[in-house]
Amino acid sequence: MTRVVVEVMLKPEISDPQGQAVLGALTRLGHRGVQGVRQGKRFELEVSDPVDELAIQQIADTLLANPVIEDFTVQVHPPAPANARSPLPPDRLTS
Amino acid sequence: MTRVVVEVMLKPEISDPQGQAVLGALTRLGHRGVQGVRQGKRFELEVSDPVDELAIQQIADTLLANPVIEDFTVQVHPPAPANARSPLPPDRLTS
Amino acid sequence: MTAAVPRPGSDDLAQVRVGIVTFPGSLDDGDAARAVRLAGGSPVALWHGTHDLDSVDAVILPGGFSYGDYLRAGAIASFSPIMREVIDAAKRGVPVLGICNGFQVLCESGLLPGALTRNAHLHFRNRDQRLRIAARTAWTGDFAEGVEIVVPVKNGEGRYVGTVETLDAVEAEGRVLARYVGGNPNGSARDIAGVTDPTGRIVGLMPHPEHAVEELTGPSTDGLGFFTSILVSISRAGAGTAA
Amino acid sequence: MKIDTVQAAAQTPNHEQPYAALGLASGEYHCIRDILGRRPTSAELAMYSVMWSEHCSYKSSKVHLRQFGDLPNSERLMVGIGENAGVVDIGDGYAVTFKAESHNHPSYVEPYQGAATGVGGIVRDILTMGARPIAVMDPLRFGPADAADTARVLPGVVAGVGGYGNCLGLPNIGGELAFDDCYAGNPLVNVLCVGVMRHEDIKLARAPGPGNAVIIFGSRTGPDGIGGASILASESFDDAKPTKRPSVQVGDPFTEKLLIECCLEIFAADLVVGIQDFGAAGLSCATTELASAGAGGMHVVLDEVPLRDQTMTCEEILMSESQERMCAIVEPDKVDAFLAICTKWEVLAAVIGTVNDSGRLTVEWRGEQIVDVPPRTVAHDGPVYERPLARPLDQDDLQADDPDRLARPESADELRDTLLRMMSHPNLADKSWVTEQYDSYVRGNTVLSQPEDAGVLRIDEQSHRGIALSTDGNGRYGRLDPYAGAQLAVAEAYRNVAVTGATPIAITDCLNFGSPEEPGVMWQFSQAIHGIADACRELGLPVTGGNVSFYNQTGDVAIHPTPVIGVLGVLDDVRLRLRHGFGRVPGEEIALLGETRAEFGGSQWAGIVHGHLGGLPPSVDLAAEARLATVLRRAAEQGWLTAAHDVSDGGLAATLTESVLCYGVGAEISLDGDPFVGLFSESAGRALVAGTAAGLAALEVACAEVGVPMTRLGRAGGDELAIDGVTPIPLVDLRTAWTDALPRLFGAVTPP
Ligand SMILES: Nc1ncnc2c1ncn2[C@@H]1O[C@H](COP(=O)(O)OP(=O)(O)O)[C@@H](O)[C@H]1O
Ligand SMILES: [Mg+2]
Repeated sequence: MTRVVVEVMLKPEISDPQGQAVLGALTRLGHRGVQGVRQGKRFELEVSDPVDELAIQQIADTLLANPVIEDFTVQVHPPAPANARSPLPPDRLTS
Repeated sequence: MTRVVVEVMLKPEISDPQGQAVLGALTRLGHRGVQGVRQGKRFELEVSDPVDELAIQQIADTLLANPVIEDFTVQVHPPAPANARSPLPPDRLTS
Repeated sequence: MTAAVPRPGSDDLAQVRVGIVTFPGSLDDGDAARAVRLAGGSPVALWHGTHDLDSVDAVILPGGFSYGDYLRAGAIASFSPIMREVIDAAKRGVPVLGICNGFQVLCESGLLPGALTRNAHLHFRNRDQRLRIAARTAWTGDFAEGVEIVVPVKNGEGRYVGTVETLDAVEAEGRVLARYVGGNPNGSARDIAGVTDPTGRIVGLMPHPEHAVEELTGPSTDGLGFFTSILVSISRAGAGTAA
Repeated sequence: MKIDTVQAAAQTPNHEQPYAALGLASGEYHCIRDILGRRPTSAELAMYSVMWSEHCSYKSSKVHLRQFGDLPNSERLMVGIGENAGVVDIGDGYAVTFKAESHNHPSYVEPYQGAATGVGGIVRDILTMGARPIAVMDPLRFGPADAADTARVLPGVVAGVGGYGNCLGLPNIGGELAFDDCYAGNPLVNVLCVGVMRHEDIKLARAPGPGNAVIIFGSRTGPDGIGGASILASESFDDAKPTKRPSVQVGDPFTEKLLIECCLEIFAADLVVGIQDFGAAGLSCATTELASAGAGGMHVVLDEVPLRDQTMTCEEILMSESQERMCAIVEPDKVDAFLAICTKWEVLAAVIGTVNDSGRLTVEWRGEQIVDVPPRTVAHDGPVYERPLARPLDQDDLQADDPDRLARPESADELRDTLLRMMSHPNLADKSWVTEQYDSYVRGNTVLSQPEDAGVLRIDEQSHRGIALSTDGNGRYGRLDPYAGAQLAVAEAYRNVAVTGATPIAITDCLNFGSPEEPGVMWQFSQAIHGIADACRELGLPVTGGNVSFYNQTGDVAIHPTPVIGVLGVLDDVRLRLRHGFGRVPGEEIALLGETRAEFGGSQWAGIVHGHLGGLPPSVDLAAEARLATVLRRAAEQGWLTAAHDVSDGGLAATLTESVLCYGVGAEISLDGDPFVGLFSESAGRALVAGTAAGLAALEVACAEVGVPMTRLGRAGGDELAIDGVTPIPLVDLRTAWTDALPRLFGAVTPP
C-alpha cells in the first residue's frame, strides 16, 4: 500500500475568500508577521501497489480538482513502515 | 518572506465523510486501486522573516486547527527564489 | 408542547434584557430578537467588535455564517472582542444560548464540549425536525421533561462529534440538552442536538427555536419555550443582577 | 511594458488590432473608429468589445424587447425596463424590486461557483436599486436526470445556489427543476432575487453632479472573469503574460453579505447620489453607464483601483469581472462619512475618480491617458441587429405529430401504474432533495415556500402586507409553439401566484434561447416576445425587466425555447394565504375550477411514457386565467377555502398527488368522463380546491357569477388516493414513488 498525497490549491489569479478570511482573523489577532494566506485541500489516498501514476493524475484532474480554477500536485510517498509518515523528499508530479 | 505550510487532517478516530464520498465516487468510477481517502486542509502562509516558529505553531493550534477533532503539521520552507515552489525536503514540525 | 407559557407582556419579563450578538455574517440575529420580543422580553443588540455587553441579563449567539465560516464554523468568531466578554460573563453565571452558528462558537471557545463538523451526507439541510428535550436548564425550564417539540434545523456543519470519553461524560452528567427524534438530520453522535454546561446556564443547540415562534412563519410555536424559560428564570432571580 | 495611450493611438492609425478575437465584427470595429475619429487604444477596444457583446448590448434582442416598453402604462410601475431592476409599488409606501438572471454557461463549466456567483450577481442588482434583498428563487433545468454529466452538474449547482444564498441569509422561496435531453450540455441556471424598500429610498444608476466622487468598494479587482482581455494583453502588447485567464470566478458570499449591510447603512444615511454594481464587463460597464446617465462625463484614475494582482494590465482591470464590487457616486462632503461606514463593515473602498460634464469618459493609468470616449457610445449606442428570422422547416411536421396516436392506459390497473410511473419521474417527483439544501426560514418572514405553488413573504409585521412570487417556464410547450409556450409560462406563473390568494401585479422574464445567428432560433425568440407582450397586455401586467441568454446550444442543436417568467403578486393580509395540502381541517370537499379538455401536446404523459414531443400545446385563454384569479382571491379573502393548488405539469394526477401527500390525508375522487383525460391532460386555467361544505357552496355561487366552471370531485380523507376507474393507491406507495426518485439518482441524504 502506498500513500499518495494530492494537494489542490486555487490558481493564483483566482480570489481565495477562505485564505482572505484567515488572514483577516490573524491580522485582527495581531499576528502581523503573516502577510498572505491561501487555503486549499489535501487528499491522502491509500493506493494498492503498484501505483498507476497516470490513473492518479487523471483522478486528481477530473475528480479532486477542477482545472478551470484549481492547480494540483501529486506526491507519491514510497511505501513506509505502517503508520509513519515518510520523512523523505516526495516524488513530486506537477499538473 | 518564507512560505509556511500548515496541513490539517481530521483525527483518525473522527469519521471523514468528505474522504468517504471521494472514495465512493472513485469506486463507482471503477478506480479499484484506491483503498482509502481522507480529506483535509492545506494552508500556505507567507510569513515575513525571521519566522517565529512558536507563533506559527500557536496559530495552527488555536485558529487553523481545532485540536478537539484535528491534527496538524507545520512545514517551514526555506526562502526560495520568488514564485518557485521549493523542491527541497521541508523542515517539518509535528504537532 | 405542553409546558405552561408565562404571559408575554408582563412587566417583570419586559425588564429582562437579552443581548443578541451580531457578528459579521450573523443571519438569524433579527429572528432571535423577534423571539425574545414575542416571549415578552427586551432584546438588546450587541456588536462583535466591542467589549460592551451593555449589562444584559443573558446572551444569545445567533445562527448564521460568522466571518463566512470559511475556516471552520464558529472558529474566527470565537476570537472576536465581544466573545472575551461573553466568556467572562458566562463564567460569572450569565446565561448564554448558542443557536446553530452560536453553538459552534461556544464549542470553538471551549465553553461547551465537543465540536460540530460537516454533515455526514455533506449537504446543507433544512427541514422541520422533531426533538426531545432531555435536560432541565435555564433555557428549558418551561418544557416538561422529555417533551417532544418541532423546530426547523438548517445547517451544513451540524454533526456533533467528540471523543468517546467526552460523549460518555456528557451523557453521564445529564448534559445532553436535546436529541433528534424521527431521523438524525446530520449524523450527530448519539443523536445529540444540543448540550449544556454543568450549571445549565451555557447551552448550545443546533436546531432553531427562534424560527418556531409564530404560527404564520414556523412549523410550530414550540420554540418560544426557550425564550420564555430564560425570561422567567431571570425574572425570578431578579433581573439586572447578572452581567 | 508599453502602454497604448490615446496619443499613440492617434499617431499609429495602421496598428493592427485583434478585434475579431475579442468578438467584434469588422463593421463594429470600424464603427468604433468612426466614433473616435481614430483607432481605439487597446483599453478602449477592451471596453467597447465587452460592452458591445451580445450579453451586455442586447444587440440581437433589442428590436424585439421594445415591445415590452410599448405596453400600456401601469400605475404600479415606479421604475421600468432599463435600470438594474424594475420597481413596483405594492402599497402602504412599500416598493418591491425583482429580477431574474441566467448563469447558464459558467454553471456548466464550474457548477458550484457558476451557480454561486449567479446568485451573487442578481442580489447586487437588487441591492443597487436601494432595496434590501429579501429572498431568492432558482429555476433550474438539466439534461436527462440519469446522465453522467447531470450527476456532475446538478449537485454542484444546487450546492452553489444554497452555499451562496444561505450564507447571505436570503431565504430560498421557490424555483423549478426540470430535465430534458435538450439541456444536456446546456443546463439553465436562472436565479431570481426580490428586494423591498420604501418608495423614497429608490436609487438609480447615474452619476450626476460634476465634482462628485466615484468610489469603488467591496472586493479587490483581480484577473478573474476576464474573457478577451488576455488576448489583448498577450497578443498585442505583452507576450510574456499568461494567455489564458479563467472565465469563472470564485464567489465570496461573506464579503457580499458585508457589502449588503454596508450599502443599506450608506443608503439610510443618504450618502450616495448614484450607485451601480459591477456585473458583466466590470469597470467598463459601471463607469460608462453611470456617466452617460448622469452629468455626462467622468475622469477615472485606474491606479487607484485596489488590485489583487499587481501585474494586471489596464485592459484587464477595465474588463475584470471580479465579484462582490460596487461603484457609488458620492458628494465630496459626504466621502468621509461614506468611507467610515465601509470601515465599520470592513469593506475596502477607494475613490477612483470624479464626475464632470465634459461629455467624455477619460481614464488615466500610470500618468498616461488610455481612454477618451463619449460614454454613451460605449454603454448605449452599441450595434443593433435585426437578425433574419424564419419559421423552422420542421415546425409543421412537429405540430402535425399529434399525441392522439399514442397508446393510452385503459384498465384501472394501467391507469394506476401510469400515475405511479409519472409521479416517480424526476420532472414530477418530490423536489425536497434540492429544496432541503436551501434555507427557507432565515429572516423569519417566509409564509410559504417550497413545495407550495408560490413563495409568500411577509413584508410588514404590523399590517401583515405581503407578496407572492412564482417562476415558471416550459420548454416543451415552447418548442411546439413558442408564442403559445411563452403565454403558457406567463399563465402558469400568474396562476401559481393567484392560488395563494394574491393579486398578480407585475412580471419579469429570463429568456433562454439558442444562437441568435440562426433564423429559426430568432423566429422562436420573436414569437416568444410577442406572446409575452400580448399576454401582459391582456392581463394588464407590466414587464418590469428581464434577461436574455442566447447561445444555449451545442453545435447546431439549440435548447427548446425556454422563456422563464416570474410573476409578482401582492397580498393585503398574508394570514389569509391559501396552501395546497388536504387535511388541515376535517371533512373537506374537493372541487376543480376551470375546464378540462383532451390536451396532450407537450404533456408530461407524452414525454415520460412515450418519449414523444409533438402536436400543439394546451390552448391559452388569458381571460379565463384572470377570472380564475379573481375567484381565488375572493375565496381567500372570504375564508371559503382550506386548500388550493394549481394544475399544470402532469395534470390533475400530479396536483392530487401533491395535495394528498402534503399532510398524508387521502382523497376519494370521481371524474366526469374519461379518467385518463381527467388525470393527465394539461389544460391550462385550472385549480384544485378544497373547503368545508359551506365554503364550497359559497365558492360555487361566486364561480357562477364570474364565469368560472366548477366541478365537484369528491372529498378528502382516508389513507389512499381513490379515483373512480383507477385502482386505489395507498398513500405509502404513492409517497415512495414520489419521494424516492431524486435521492435514488443523486444520493440519499439520510445519514447511515
Ligand atoms: N430549484 C428549485 N429551487 C427552489 N424551489 C424549487 C426548485 N424546484 C422546484 N421548487 C419548488 O418545488 C415546488 C414544486 O415545484 P413545481 O411542481 O415545479 O411547482 P409548480 O408546478 O407549481 O410550478 C414549488 O414550490 C417550487 O417552487
Ligand atoms: Mg404550481
